[in-house]
Amino acid sequence: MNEIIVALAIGVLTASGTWLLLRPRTFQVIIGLSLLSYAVNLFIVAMGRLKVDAAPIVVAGAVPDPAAFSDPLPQALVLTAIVIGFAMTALLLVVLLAARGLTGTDHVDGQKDEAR
Amino acid sequence: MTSWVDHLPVVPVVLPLMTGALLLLVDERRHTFKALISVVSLCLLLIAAFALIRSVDASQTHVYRLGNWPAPFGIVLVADRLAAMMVLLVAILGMAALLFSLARWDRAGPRMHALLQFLLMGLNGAFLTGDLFNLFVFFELFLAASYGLALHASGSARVRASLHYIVVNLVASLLFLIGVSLLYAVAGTLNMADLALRAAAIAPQDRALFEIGAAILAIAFLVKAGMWPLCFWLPSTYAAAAAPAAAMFAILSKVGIYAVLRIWLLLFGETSGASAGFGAAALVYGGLVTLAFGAIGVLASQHLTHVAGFSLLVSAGTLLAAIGAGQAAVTAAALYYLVVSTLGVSALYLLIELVERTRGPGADVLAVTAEEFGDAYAEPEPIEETGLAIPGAMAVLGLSFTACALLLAGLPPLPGFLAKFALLAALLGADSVAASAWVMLLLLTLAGLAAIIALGRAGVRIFWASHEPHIPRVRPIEIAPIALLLALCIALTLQAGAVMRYVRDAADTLHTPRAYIREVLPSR
Amino acid sequence: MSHAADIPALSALVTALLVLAGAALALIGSIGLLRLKTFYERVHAPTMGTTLGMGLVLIASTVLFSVLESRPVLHEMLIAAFMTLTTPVTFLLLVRAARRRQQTVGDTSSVRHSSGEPR
Amino acid sequence: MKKLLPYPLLAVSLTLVWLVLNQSVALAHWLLGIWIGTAAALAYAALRPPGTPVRRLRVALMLGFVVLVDIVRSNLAVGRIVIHPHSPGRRPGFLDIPLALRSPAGLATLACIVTATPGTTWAGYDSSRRVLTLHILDLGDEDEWIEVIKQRYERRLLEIFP
Amino acid sequence: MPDTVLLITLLVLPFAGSAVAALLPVNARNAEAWLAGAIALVALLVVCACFPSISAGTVLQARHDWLPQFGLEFRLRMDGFAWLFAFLVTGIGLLVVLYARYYMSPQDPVPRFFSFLLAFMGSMLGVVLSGSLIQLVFFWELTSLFSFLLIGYWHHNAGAREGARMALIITSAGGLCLLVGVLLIGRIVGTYDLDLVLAAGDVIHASPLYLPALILVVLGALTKSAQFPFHFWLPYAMAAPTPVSAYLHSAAMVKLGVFLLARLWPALSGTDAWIWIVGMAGLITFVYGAYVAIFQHDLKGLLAYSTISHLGLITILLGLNSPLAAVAAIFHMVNHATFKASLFMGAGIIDHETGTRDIRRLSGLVRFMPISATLSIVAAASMAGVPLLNGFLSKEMFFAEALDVAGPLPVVDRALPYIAIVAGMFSVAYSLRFIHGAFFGPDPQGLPRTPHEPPRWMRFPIELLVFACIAVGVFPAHTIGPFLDVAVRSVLGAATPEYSLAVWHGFNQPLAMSFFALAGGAVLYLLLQKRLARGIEAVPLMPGLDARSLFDRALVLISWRGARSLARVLGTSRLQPQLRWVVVIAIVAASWPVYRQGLDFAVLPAGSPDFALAMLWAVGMACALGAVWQAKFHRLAALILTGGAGLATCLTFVWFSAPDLALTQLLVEIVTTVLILLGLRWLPKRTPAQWTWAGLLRALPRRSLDLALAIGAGAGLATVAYAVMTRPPAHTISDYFVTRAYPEGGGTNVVNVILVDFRGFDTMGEITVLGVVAIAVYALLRRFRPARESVPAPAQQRAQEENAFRDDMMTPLFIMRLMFPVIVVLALYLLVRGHNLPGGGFVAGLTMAVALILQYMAGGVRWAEARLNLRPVRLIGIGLLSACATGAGAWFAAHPFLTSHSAHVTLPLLGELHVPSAFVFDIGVFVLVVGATALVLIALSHQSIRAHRLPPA
Amino acid sequence: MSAIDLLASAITIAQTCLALAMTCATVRLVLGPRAQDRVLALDTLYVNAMVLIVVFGMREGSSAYFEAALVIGMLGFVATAALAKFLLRGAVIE
Ligand code: NA
Ligand code: NA
Repeated sequence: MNEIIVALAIGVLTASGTWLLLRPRTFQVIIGLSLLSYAVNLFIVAMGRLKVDAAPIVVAGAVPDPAAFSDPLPQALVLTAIVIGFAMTALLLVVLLAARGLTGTDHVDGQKDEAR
Repeated sequence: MTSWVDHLPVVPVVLPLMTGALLLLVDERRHTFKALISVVSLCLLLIAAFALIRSVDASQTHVYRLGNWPAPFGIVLVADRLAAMMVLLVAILGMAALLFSLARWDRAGPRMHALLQFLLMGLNGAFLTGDLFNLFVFFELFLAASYGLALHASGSARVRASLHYIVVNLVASLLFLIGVSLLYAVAGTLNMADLALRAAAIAPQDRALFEIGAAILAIAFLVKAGMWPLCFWLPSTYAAAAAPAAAMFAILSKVGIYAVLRIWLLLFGETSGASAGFGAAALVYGGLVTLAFGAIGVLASQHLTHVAGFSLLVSAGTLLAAIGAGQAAVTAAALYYLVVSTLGVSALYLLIELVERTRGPGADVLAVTAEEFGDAYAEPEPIEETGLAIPGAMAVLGLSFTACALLLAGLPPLPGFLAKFALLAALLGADSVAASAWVMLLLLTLAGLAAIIALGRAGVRIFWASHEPHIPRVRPIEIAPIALLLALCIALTLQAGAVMRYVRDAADTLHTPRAYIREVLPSR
Repeated sequence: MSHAADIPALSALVTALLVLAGAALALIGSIGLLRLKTFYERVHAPTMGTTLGMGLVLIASTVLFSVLESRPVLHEMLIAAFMTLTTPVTFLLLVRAARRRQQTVGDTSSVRHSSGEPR
Repeated sequence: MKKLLPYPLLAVSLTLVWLVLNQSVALAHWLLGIWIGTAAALAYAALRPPGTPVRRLRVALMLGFVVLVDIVRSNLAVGRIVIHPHSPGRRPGFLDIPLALRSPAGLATLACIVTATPGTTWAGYDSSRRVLTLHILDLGDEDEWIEVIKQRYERRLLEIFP
Repeated sequence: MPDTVLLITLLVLPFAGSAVAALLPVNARNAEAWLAGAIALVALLVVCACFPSISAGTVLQARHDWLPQFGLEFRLRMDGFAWLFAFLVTGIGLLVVLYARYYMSPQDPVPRFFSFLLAFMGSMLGVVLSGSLIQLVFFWELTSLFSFLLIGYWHHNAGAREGARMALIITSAGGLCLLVGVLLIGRIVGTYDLDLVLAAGDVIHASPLYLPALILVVLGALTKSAQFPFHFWLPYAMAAPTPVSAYLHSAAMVKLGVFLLARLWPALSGTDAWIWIVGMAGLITFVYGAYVAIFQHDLKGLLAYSTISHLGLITILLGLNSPLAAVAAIFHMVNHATFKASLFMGAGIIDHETGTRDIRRLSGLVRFMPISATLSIVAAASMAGVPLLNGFLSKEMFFAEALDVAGPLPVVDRALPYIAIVAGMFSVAYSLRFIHGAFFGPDPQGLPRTPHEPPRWMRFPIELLVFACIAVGVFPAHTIGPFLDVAVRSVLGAATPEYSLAVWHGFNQPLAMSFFALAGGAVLYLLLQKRLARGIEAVPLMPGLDARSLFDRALVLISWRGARSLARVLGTSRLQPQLRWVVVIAIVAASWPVYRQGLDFAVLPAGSPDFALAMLWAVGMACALGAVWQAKFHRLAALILTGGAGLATCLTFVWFSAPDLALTQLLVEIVTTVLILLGLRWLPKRTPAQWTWAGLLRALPRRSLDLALAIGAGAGLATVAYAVMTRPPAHTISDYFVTRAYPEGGGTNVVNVILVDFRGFDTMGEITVLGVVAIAVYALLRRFRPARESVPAPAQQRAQEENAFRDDMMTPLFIMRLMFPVIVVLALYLLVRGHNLPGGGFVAGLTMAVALILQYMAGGVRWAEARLNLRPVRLIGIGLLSACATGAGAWFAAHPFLTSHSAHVTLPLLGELHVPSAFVFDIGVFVLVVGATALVLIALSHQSIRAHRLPPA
Repeated sequence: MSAIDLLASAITIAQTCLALAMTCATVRLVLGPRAQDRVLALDTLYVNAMVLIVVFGMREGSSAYFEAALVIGMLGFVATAALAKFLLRGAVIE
């Protein structure tokens, strides 16, 4: 049943992120991308299936049973994804600041048109 | 792991990484020293790439198991003919861009040399890796470096275009992650060869999920490759970028093509069970629409930089449609075409900067203040040196421009013609010719005509119609890389047979994934 | 909770009570955040969770893990210590910001001041 | 020595933090902890903090106990207010308290105490007038509050951080 | 000399000469001419040297592998027909070079001229000698290119530019058609080899692809030979220097079209389609060109239309499906080349010596330049078909053929002789116009220059050509006879008919037609005198549609306006539509497999839902939706709400056994919040716009679409996630990691062992990304320029006194500073334990960066930098280098990059320590992350203090 | 009802309480009305989350989650303090 909650969470985060992504203001876009990356991170973890109380930390010396642990590989992937996502957020932020400074507006197309 | 040749596959990744890191330790103002390091490193990279291509061509596919972990558990680098060829192409373009930038671009903003090295690292990694998630990492790496290079020297146009570029590619990266993780969820592996093995054995009830994963992954690749309608960011971003950056970008879209080619043939090749050929139609029709759109864009472009950008779309469309045809002969021709069009567009981007220098040097560079940040470094001033006006500069530029135009329009004597011929001959050489092949024949022809019209228009305007002939001040080091690229093109015409033999072998390898799988996973 | 099968009843009881009390305090604090009328009043409520609520739960954790691992497990106390040390930073800045914003916006809420208006 | 170990108390505390974090008193951790504690204290020194002599640890312990009791008491009091927020006698408001305490460390500790006890919040300090402003959830008798702050906390703080 | 050497010499010589010519100095007029002349002469001699073999019936060959994979070899092949053309190309080329030496002014940059001319000659020879159709197209396109460059030689002249561009577009479009046609022929025959294709006429005729192939090939030929309706480029190409016109537009390039038709005659002709297409095009062109030529006032324009007409004549002959007509066609090709080249040169001499080519201004030149005038008169007479000149002979053959044509449409067959006579009259008329207009009548008035005879050697080429006209005209069988014979035989092979090259065939119908045409033409010219004297530009009876303006308009419409509006419709330069496309395509791509085969939901045994988790996600979703709602006008609120959603995500990681993720997510969350806060200051104030019904309605369709897309994306991803989560796990490679993490990776935290060991390569790439981004950010911020209204300090700061602020910050500063060493300890703790428990280099680095940024927050940039001397860029470099060096260390143990190894160190007191290389790698990660994060944050913080120093934008 | 069951139920109830507490904070977070309210609510959310993680660790008997709690405890304030400073000064770093 927890699966349904997580699926819903992924869905709502994705929908919110997608909506914001399609908005015209740079700040909306960056928030949208943040929400989308939460959704994607959850999605990747979900791809390893959900397990409670199964942190992939083995006991030194014992022979571990892989089935008793949550899948560590998606977790490692998410870690990489988080780091890269962080870097990209920083870059995007600075680019949108620079765009704002150079074009005088925070519209994604660098135009002053408020109607869009 | 006994001889140094065994380590060759990792050199194209590690060498630029070390160089880039080293360059970060060198003081910002020591331009000559940095240039020296970069040039030496690129020479080494060229040597390594040559060695790799010779070794791969002579013996067999190199599989390099990083961390000494066996595949499919650890990450492997797989240097086959295709990968080696792409690596060599990267090194060549890198050398051209570097030499060109030494004239002045490397001083238009901080750390350009390092960014270029990281770009090379990312590209080489992407071409060499045999692991899907590692491919993602290298995609991000070269994208990150390309963002840096696209923004190099700042300015309104660059920032605006880069904003679009970055946002679209960030979305594509998210799709990449979704695709990769979905494939992992269904198939349980990230190694491409292993994935290819398991693809055939996917349970019927899981197959839809597997295909969804692949489809989403493909979208991520196609955004980079520049398939319509995912490609609108491309011409404007590349047009805004500094010339050497744009010259490197000519190969960025080819990474998307490469990824599609590699993964599609591995996962959905003829031997991959129920999903064989999945998405071929999408590739073909998408490619054809892209081809048409690129041709229209070429015609509709006022600035040469946009002509170049849309030419990239033309080549992307051509390649995608060719890949979708799913025949080794066509793929071989497509690979030849890929090399040619990359060299051509790259040379054109470099050239445009020189021929449009009539606005006076440094105009683009000085778009923003030279205000310094922090106290550690002084702002590198964009240098207003105007170079030696070499005699006959205009003639040389005109000749180079003509050569680029011939390349892009697919006219003789440059290899664009042979590439186009090979593609069409391969398409028409099949036993039965698909309707899409006829459409492609038509579109390719029209695209060639569009290129002639657009480049003719631009060339006449630039070289013939200027009333007071402004002799641009051009330095030999700026001409040299263009000449290098064009000389390579001529060599590709003269040595067409040998090159085509190589790409044909590469295509055959791609179309028989069993061999690839056996190299990567010898136990299975 | 299979890992706690051999925990003594008394420890279990103490832990349970501590956890419940701590969680209840945190809940009441958060309810206060919701129910109190002005910002200055609301500032007070969450500190129930940040101090005693958190403290009780951390003690419960300390007890539980010390019993489970048969040795003093104290590292939860670090959380308590550093929470106490760092919470004022946010609160000081936040209340000052609220007062500044009140001045600039001219928002005079129904706060009585015993000795003159805030500066 | 002063240069090598400018903040011995801090270094010791950080060493303890290290040990607690690692939940180990093995020799290796001791050595590593001492090294890291010293290094971190040196890092602190780089920030050029004001000298903070600390005296009378006994008083400090006493203060801690008093604060603990006050936290429990005020938690209960605030809990009651949250449950009945509209009780007629309650009167929230700001309160100015003149302070003798000047040491930054002392003021910081006072801030921690005031923040940690629900019902009181630090609302500002004026160094020129040496007046502390608090916001109090249930003001009641203002003088009593001033007395509490000055007698229970400030007196002891003055002893600890002269 | 062996064939191969001869042929290769013949082909390479002009190109080599071209390259040398390009390198000569600008003013080396004589050297250029000598070089070009020598090249042409040698080439001509080589051609002559080939004749003995050719006349013996051998076909000279040279082969070289080119693209064997696609059946393409580089094959030179010289048969009689090729020989004849090679002779024309080199012979006339030589004469043109000689002529050009005198024609070109000393001011002209002749290296370019001679270089292009020689390259053109090479390309012509390439076409003529091609033994493979693809190779033929290859050189064909080259001739287009060099003719473009030659026409545009005087590019300061707008007419030259436009003429060149038009010629380029039309001829290369034709070239592209030809390429496709040739490809089709290749598909039909299975080879591009000329000999095999020529032998496969029946196969080609039978193929369903015959008609498209024919049309495409003919399109190539017609465009090149300026045949209707592609004729209009040729008159505009007259902007070229006259030697170019003489060479390209009479003797050589325009002949390529008819050359091709003749070359492929055995393979393609013989069908009704051939007659219809080729014959009709030729007929229309023949008449039309001749008629329009009469009314040209420019000597070169007249010659151009005359050329069009004569090429039309040749095309008709080729299109008649009659071998005898083909013979006539080949004969006329040669004849036309000789008289037309000499006429062009004559026109050039007039232009050169008088300064104009306008017939209306010229007159009576025969008295000023009698020799030149005589030569021109003879050549023009040949053009008109006067007996005893070569033009007469081939025209007679045409008249004879016109009389017994057997085409598919009897009406046309019967009309053809009359049409031929009419067109013959026209050609007499324009020839008369040329002669009478320029050389006779009163002395010219007001010419730019006083006319006189040209230099001796400038006239020499004309003399030679005119001599040829006469010689062939009088003694055809003894002059052109043998050469024509080998040419005809090599084209027609066994189908070669009996033909006779006599001057006199008795009084017959063709002769009568000739005289009729001559007389009629003279009468026509007399009748037109009045009209021509008025100097009207327009051509009578021709509708005002000028092909050139039509072409220009079509070109602008298609290639510019149309393309632009299409590009606007199909593309966009705005971000939102692009992103919409990406989302749409992603949804479609993901739905496609589901549409094809459905989506199975395997049902796992349902556990009970976790109430707390559900509540947590109620919180998370509320925050996400709140962020959506607030992001437009309340950025801070949106940021805070996003933080809430991030926290829910982080707790979910805790819930589902991913402690490392929770930790990392938290730290990234904190740093990102600070980062965005640092940026918020530079964004413009947002005030909600006036809400109106109209605005809402306008936005409604767009927003509905976006809403649908958002819901579609969300629902799609949720469904896929659910479908995956509810099915049993695949047999994954992870088991390997879990079982080997400790024994082989040396760590108990499997995730960390994956990161630094199993997949350390990923991590290396990932930290490089971080470093690169930091560098990019730093570079961009170095040139950051804030918007004008963001430059002044924020309102809050202006409203506050410094002292009050210092009091406000005093206590937070104290605590934040005190936290510095504590957080450092925490960071090191996270670093050291990462291999076994949650933590690791990345988390530790972020923690360390937070410690640093806290100090910046507490005291400001200047305060912090006075105390902490950070060199973030250097840290990034060091971090990368050390991580990389750790990986490369394995090389010394002959292991692959990144192979982990443990250093076992025995220390006093501590005993044996083992330090895995993965840990050293992690330290590199740590250093880099500290550097990169700090660089980004600090670079951003610096903008505040920089902004005040900036001059207003 | 054994001691273990008691503890288990207590932990479940505590988790629920904390989740409810987070919900309350979220309502304030969404409603505002002013930025300071939202920052305060976020701070509360952080603390509640930290306590929830500790309780979660108790439920699993695992100290793997301790670091997450510790990081919130020691560094969570950085985000909210930055927000507060932004409110106070209009800039986080001057
Ligand atoms: Na308080
Ligand atoms: Na880790």
